[in-house]
Amino acid sequence: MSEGVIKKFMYVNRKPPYGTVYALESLEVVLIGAAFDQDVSLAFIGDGVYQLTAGQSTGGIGMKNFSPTYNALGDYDITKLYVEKESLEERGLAIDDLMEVVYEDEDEDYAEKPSIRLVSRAELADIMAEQDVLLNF
Amino acid sequence: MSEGVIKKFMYVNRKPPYGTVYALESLEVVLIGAAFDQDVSLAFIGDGVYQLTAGQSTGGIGMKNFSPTYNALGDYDITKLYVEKESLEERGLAIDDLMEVVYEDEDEDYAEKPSIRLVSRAELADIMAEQDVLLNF
Amino acid sequence: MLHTVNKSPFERNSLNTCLGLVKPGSAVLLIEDGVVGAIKGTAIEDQLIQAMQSCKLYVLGPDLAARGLAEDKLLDGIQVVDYGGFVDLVAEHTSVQSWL
Amino acid sequence: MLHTVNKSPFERNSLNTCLGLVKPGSAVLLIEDGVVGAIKGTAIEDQLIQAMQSCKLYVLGPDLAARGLAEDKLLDGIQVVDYGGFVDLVAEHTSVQSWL
Amino acid sequence: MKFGILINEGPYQHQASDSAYQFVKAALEKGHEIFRVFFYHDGVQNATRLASPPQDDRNIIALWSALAKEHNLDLVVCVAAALRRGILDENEAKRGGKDAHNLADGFRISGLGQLIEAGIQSDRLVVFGD
Amino acid sequence: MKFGILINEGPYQHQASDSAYQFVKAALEKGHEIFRVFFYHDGVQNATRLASPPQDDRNIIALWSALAKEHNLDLVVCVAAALRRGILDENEAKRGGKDAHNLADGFRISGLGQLIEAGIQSDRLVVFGD
Repeated sequence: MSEGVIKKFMYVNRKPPYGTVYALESLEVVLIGAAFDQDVSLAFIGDGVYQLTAGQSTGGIGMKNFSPTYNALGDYDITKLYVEKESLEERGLAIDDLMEVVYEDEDEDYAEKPSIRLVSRAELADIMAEQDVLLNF
Repeated sequence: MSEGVIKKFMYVNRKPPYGTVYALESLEVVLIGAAFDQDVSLAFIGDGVYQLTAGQSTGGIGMKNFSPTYNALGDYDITKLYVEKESLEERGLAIDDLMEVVYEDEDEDYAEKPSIRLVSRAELADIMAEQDVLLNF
Repeated sequence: MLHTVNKSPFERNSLNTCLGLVKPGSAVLLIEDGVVGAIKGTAIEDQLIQAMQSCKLYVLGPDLAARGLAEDKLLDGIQVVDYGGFVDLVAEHTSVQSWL
Repeated sequence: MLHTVNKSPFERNSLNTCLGLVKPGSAVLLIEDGVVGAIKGTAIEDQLIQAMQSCKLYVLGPDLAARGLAEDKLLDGIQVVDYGGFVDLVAEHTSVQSWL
Repeated sequence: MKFGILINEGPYQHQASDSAYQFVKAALEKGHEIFRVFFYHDGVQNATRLASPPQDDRNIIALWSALAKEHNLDLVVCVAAALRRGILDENEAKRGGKDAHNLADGFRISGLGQLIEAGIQSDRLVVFGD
Repeated sequence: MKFGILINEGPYQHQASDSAYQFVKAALEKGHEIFRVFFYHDGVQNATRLASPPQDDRNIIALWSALAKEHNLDLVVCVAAALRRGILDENEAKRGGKDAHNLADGFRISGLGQLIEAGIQSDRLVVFGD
């Protein structure tokens, strides 16, 4: 179907979870898209960083907590979750406030490695500029 | 239907026209609400001030220009359109950039008077605090 | 008067606009995505501390929990309410302004 | 790279986030409610003048006209395009980032 | 106390309808009366009976229908907003020459006057939206 | 050049669908190809045939249907988003045991893979939303 073409896909996440559906439906595309063998990464910018906070508990608002799904991404070879450092800081958050998201590195005897990569705004700008397809939700 | 109760209704407008439907549908409620003989006012705060700009021309975006409707509000005894001064200034606008919206004052031999009242943030806060029902779109 | 704010103060100016128009003695309740403003150490912390000198600040607990923000992270002085508390706040104040 | 921004910079931080992440030589196109940022004398004027030192700034004319903002009010250096010009901008740049 | 509720957004896309539902449930539990829930703008999308959310997700529309039945709630959908967006009862479908209708149980379609009336008759009006 | 288009918002509430329509029309006039228009999130609401906007307003859904017919456009509605929000074709209505369907002419319901494919096959993907 993809005829051997490999493009760089980036999913740009900028909204908190639950207040709107974008975070959940973004994750649904990411999972489906995994079957296409493209070079996939996720960016969490601005309020998008709240999608990765640890300890989400949605019983009180009557919604499903979909945050465990981020940890399943590694099984689909989606291992690049870029989180903008400045966005965390502005929000009073640190990397420790986020979930641990890991993947098993096939090339290194399935060693567990972190999927979340803390990057500066300048680094993220460079990564973004390299993308072919940017999906914004 | 209203059994003689007169409440202060304020329609709070904070979004530019056309980018979203809120401005148009807010106007629809205001017009319907006019039949209920309540004490009605409209507030234009933040980007809501763009709803009143003069010279709106929507041919290029394929939408209906509904801005002339504001001038019909006077016929429905809706004569209080509060525009926050600070919001205009922040946006590089002055009162001259807005439409002229007028009404005929029955008590003064139908003299034409301006409906738009430029108020400071502090004055608007006072007016808001007096309202019974605030409708936000 | 009760003001509700349901937008993140980092992405939208709803809370800022609200705080510019609240009268002393009013209450502000953060709900939905608005709750993210309620924690310590954010870029808007000073603005909230200032606001609390004349108004009461509340945050909806269930929305806070959903976004993984523990109550021990809250800025001092902000009170947590549940939906029942939201209802009580509406009942206690004579009018409600929702800063959507 | 082409960046589009469709939100008012006075109510949302989309444009601000965009300008923090654009690389020199990129283009930024303001559309829909985003066009209101393009005029002279606003609170974000300096930020745009600064941005134009390394990027090109465009605004969608039909959206500007709809909001009653005449082209003579535009900040110097911002270019007006129509939908055809929007299409050309997309074609000229190798990727598009929509700051929704 | 008597509450009126206004919902401006559709289900799922925004939390507005969920928040309103939780608020109304809590208000009823505290013995308050809900004068009316009015659905405006995309809020009218809360009234389609054709939605089938995933099994593991909440069904917002069914929740409203059930709450309305249990507490005899008046759920009113704005007719102008509904026609614009394709929410129809049998009657409106017939009038508009449409071959199907989709209004869910427990909702009724009516005019914007019902919203103003809710503002007048209720002790408080609470707005949920985006 | 080949363009893919993604629309994340419903008609009327946001300008997204209008902007996308104007963009697609301009692209076709310039001789570009539209690989696919994909409707996701509330964007699926652009595909109901039950909408009847006021006479003096544009009918966004009819505009898309007409453009699709004229230029043989592939208008694809995400099945998961559509089921969640009550947009159904005859087939999905049957499968879900629903008594009506509402998909407009010229649209088809399919999976999210169609969006990824549009990203791969198109030279550019342009997103319209809120």
